[in-house]
Amino acid sequence: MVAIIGFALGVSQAALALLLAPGLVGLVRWLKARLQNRRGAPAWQPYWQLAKLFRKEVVVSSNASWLFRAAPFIVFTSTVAVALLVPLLLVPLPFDGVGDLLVVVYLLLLGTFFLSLAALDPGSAFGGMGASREMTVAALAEPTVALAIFALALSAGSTNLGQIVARTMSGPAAVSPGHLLAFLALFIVTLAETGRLPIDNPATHLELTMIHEAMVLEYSGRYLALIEWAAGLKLLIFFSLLSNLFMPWGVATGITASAITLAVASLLVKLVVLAAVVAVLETRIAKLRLFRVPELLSVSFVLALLAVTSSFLLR
Amino acid sequence: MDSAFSQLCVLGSSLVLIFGLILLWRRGVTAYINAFMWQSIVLAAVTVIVARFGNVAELYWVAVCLLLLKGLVIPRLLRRMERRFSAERELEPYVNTATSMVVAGLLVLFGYAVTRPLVALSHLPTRVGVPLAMGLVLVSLFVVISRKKALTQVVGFLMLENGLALLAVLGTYGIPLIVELGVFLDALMGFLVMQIFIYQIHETFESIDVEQLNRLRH
Amino acid sequence: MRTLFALMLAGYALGAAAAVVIPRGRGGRGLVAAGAVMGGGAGFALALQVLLTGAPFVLEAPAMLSIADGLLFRIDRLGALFLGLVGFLAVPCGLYGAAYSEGYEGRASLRFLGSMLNLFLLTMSLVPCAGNVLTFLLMWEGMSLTSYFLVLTETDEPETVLAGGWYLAMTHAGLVFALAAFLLMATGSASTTFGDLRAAAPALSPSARNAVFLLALFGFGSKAGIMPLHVWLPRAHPAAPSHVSALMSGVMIKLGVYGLLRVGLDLLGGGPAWWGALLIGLGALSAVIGVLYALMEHDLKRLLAYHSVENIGIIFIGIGAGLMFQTFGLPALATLGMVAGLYHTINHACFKGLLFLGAGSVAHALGTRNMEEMGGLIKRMPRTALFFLVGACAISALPPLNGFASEWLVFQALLGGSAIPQLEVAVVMPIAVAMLALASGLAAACFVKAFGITFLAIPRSALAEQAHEAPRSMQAGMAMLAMACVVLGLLPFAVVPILGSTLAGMGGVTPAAIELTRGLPLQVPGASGQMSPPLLALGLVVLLTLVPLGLRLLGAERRGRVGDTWGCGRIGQTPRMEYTATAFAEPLRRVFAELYRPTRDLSIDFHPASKYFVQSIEYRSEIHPWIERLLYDWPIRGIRRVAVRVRRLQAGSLHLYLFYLTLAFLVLLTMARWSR
Amino acid sequence: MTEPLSPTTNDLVRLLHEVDDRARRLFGRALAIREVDAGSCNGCELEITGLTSPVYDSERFGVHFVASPRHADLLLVTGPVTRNMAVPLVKTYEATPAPKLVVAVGDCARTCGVFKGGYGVAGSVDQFVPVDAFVDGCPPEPAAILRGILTAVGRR
Repeated sequence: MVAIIGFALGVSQAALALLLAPGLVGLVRWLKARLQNRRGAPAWQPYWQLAKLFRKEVVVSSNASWLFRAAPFIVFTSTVAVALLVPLLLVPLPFDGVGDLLVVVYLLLLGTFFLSLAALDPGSAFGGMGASREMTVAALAEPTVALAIFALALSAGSTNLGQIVARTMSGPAAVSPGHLLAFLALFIVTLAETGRLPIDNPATHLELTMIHEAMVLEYSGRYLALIEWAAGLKLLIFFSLLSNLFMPWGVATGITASAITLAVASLLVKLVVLAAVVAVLETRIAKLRLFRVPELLSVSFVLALLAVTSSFLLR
Repeated sequence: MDSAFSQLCVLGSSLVLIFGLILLWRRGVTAYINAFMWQSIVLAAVTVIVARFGNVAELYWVAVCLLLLKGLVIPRLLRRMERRFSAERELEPYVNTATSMVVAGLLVLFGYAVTRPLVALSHLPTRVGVPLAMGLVLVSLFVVISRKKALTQVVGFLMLENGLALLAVLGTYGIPLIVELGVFLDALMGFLVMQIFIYQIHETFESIDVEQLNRLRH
Repeated sequence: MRTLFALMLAGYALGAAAAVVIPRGRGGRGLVAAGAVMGGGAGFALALQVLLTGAPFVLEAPAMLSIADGLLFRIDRLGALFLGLVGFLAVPCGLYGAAYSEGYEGRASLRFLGSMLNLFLLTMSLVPCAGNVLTFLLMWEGMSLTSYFLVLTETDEPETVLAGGWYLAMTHAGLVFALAAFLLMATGSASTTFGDLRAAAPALSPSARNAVFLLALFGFGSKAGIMPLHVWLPRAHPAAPSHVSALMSGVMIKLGVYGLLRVGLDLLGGGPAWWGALLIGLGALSAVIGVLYALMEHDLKRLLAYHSVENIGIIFIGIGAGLMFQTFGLPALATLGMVAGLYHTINHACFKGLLFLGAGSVAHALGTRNMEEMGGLIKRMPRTALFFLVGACAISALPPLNGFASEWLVFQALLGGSAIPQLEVAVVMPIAVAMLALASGLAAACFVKAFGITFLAIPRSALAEQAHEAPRSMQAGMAMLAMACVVLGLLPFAVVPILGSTLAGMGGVTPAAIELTRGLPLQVPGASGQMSPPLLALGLVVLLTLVPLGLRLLGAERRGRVGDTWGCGRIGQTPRMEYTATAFAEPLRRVFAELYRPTRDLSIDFHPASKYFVQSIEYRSEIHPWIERLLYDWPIRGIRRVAVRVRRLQAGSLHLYLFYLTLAFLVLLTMARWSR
Repeated sequence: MTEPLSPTTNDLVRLLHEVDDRARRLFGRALAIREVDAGSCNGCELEITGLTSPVYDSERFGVHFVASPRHADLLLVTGPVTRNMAVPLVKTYEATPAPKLVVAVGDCARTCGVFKGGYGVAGSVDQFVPVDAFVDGCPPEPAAILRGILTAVGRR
């Protein structure tokens, strides 16, 4: 009986994440617009955009193979699977046993892997360029993510997300300087993985500067909708990872109405705060030259390494 | 009784050594072949003496083999080969006769020095001849090095064989029969190979002067 | 058990004989394949029996060879594991070989290829069965020689002969070290059987044990292809026919790992901490540098060969971690490390074999291995493309497949490193984690390049234009391995306990610690991480069916139209507009430029009229791995210089040589006489 | 400081609300525009970029400029169609998924304007792609462009 409730909660949590994702992207765009003192599209604009895209016709290149059609579904599925594993509201997560932080990272890599392949499929130079850069950034971000996991696992004794969140909530002693450094490292990786400034400009029209956008130039209609939705969900996942792994206060431990509503509220607050930080950041700084990005990623790697060594020393 | 036995052995081995030295002294391949033949005969005699006095039965067989193989068969083959290459006199060897004799002398002395512990160690009456045999081995080695004619080198090599056989007979009353047969087989094989080798040289260089060989290198 | 052993020998012997008797024609090749399949199947069955029952299979045959107490076959669980691996891979490769060797009908002698293949499989299966040093080294040398001849099947290409030269030199150098290790170990023991060596090992002095370990590391490391000794691997594997390079890359280099485990863990029973640290260091180095050079390759099989170096690095990291934990007395984590290494050995055998077979069928269809001339093969070779995709996902450690399961275990083993009391040793673990993560990230990038450029988009050459699907038996071989990748990925909880049991009782690994996982999820002791691949795969499949269903229910637009690829409205698209393998890897080449140090020479010849107009510009940039420049070119040049001087000694005159002879003789005599 | 807003801002706001509810019916509040320069002197482009400026801020009404015609609903074509831009324009039109609209901006688009008869000019936009609305003016004000979009969206 308890398992079914847990299962239902897990699925509903993922459904909530799915619903919130486009809103989050809209929120960031709206905040950026306000900062450029434009009224900007309302936060729920992406929902209209997705609805419209689902009703549009699909134009597929003649060179493309079955992989081009299958990739959006694989990307969407892997991202939703990650949403099932990440603790948004509830800590004793029903799906905790299925996958830990490493599984989350590699599932996202699965999505990037197939998106890059699909970008290569139509045979246009933009797709190749986007795929090559995306995989380079993903490959260079891996060690940072691994070390951040190592730092978290060190203090929590396990890589399972539920345990990490529970351990960090258990008391202020758990929040060591290692956590702060790991947070900063993961924040830079978030910017890299979700294609935000300073690594990649989501609103650019110049194909030569795109990374994520260049890969999806060939997609249209419902495939494009799935990919945009998955990208939004990925942003939400990274934000919730950042918030719940490092600042888990407010995450519900018991299944009571009050705890759940508190959890939802704290989640929304954290998401808004992070969105604001990203929006301010994107308005303030300019895009890095592509071959300066590895330097930024090496900064994040050093931060993660310091996080690990400091949590080693304090053990 | 022993002293007669050892006396005879010393005589035999010194005769064998002298025949070896003839090789250094004389020029002309026929002289070498005769020297080799007589040397083999004397070696067979020494083996018979040791068999008789040391009452080692199988040495008689060894002596018969020696006599047959090295006394008759090989010299006849050598003569046939020598006739084939007609009266090619031994060219000026690397080392003229005088120095080669001096070197031979030194080598015999060295043989003595090297085998002194052996002699001191062994209690056999024939131990006295061992240094002479070692001397022959060294001299025949020197012959092989210093002579230009391939045929002479072959005879030198066969003398080396004789030296070793003598060393074995005097040192330890002969080596087990199997090893002995092995040695004979090796000698025969070596000889055949050299025969072919010499024909080849003759074909390519119209002379069996080994000096020509270094034209092959560059 | 005995019948299975006999069946295995008979199978391979039949295959070899068939190759000699009827080399030409489908019948001959069929028989060769049948021999290999029978031998492999029997070997696999024997291994399973030994693994499950645990009773070692012993076969004495002293009469065969009288020296060093004759041939002795003793298969314990560790040996059975590797025997099973050889048998398991022999079946698909044999099947694959039947059709693949048709390509050699005219060129290389099939009689040679078929017989050598079966002998290679025979000797490779008998290496893990060896009970004493003589049998082990005999089969080891047999394996090296037969694989050398197999590498040389295509002797019409000059670089194959060169590759063969490198391969022979490296393997025999390795053999010398391995032999030295065994001899050093055998000094104290009564006989050279592994049992006696194991008994005599504690009596060895620590410095002797270290010497034995280092010698074994050099000997077996060169066969495994660990970093400084890997140079033969990217040369020999592409030269060999594909099913042979699949066997070599899938299984032969694993016997290097087997040898190291047998000597390091079983006979010596573990050692000081720096052994583990050295293995982890070398492994991490191989993993990163192996994949970096793989990225720069555009010869498909050389790329895969470099990836073998990377995966061997990962295996060494696992085993190194196991050894290190064992030194600090943490049996549970030691088992975890070792099991992670062994599990990755099996997984690598499956997906690397699959990838090489895939690359082979591409080379078979196109006749070239250069990726820059491929493209669009997914439409012309759909099934091969699918199998290659499964292999690519497995090697890039993507979740539902087996590559991820074993890499996850290696990560957990390294994360367990925090339990090591000594700080300066424990710091090795995070660095290894970082390098392992970098290697797996770069591997994913490399296989996007490999799969994308080879199979997707438009064919870049006429060869790729009329490529045709691989024949049925080749597909069967690949299908079997692809199935293995999926099954091994989904059922780790079945495979991992067996792997744990193979190490029971070796070097202080108590059977109690073996109980590694129970039930569906993969529960890790100590590090208590948990993952359940089958549930994960189930979830992914369910979602993958739900999403299109949902779309249809919500009435998403179904209309679709095929148009031209969007290229800013350019008129017509030619293959030259596509991204190439070199272009794909260019950002990473720029990032790791210090490591690659590519040579760049630009030659511009200007138009005679004015210097502003150019007739042609030629840009050439090559990467000569600096490891080879550092560790191999320099000694080779040195040896060559010494050789030239020595040549002067050969003045060519017979007398001179005889003089040397006599001189040596005299010197020896004097030494014997006066050196009392 | 830019010059203060002219008094006609309120009818401008009314206009934008019209675009808003018109667009909703057809494209449900989200309109993706791909701007195609078929040979214009970039005068119209300047005005189009004015659309995304804080003053006109077409973004708030769901009008969004995209990089690829695959993502677009409406093609904003400027300038007379030159010979070498003829085929690309048609290809861009084909690359856009249905339902799609075309708005020809500026006099050149309708009558090749000042470039009429030039050796490089192939013709006006409607000779190559079906045009839903023309926007006159050389260059037309951003408000005029918006009105053009409105008529295109309204008619469909």
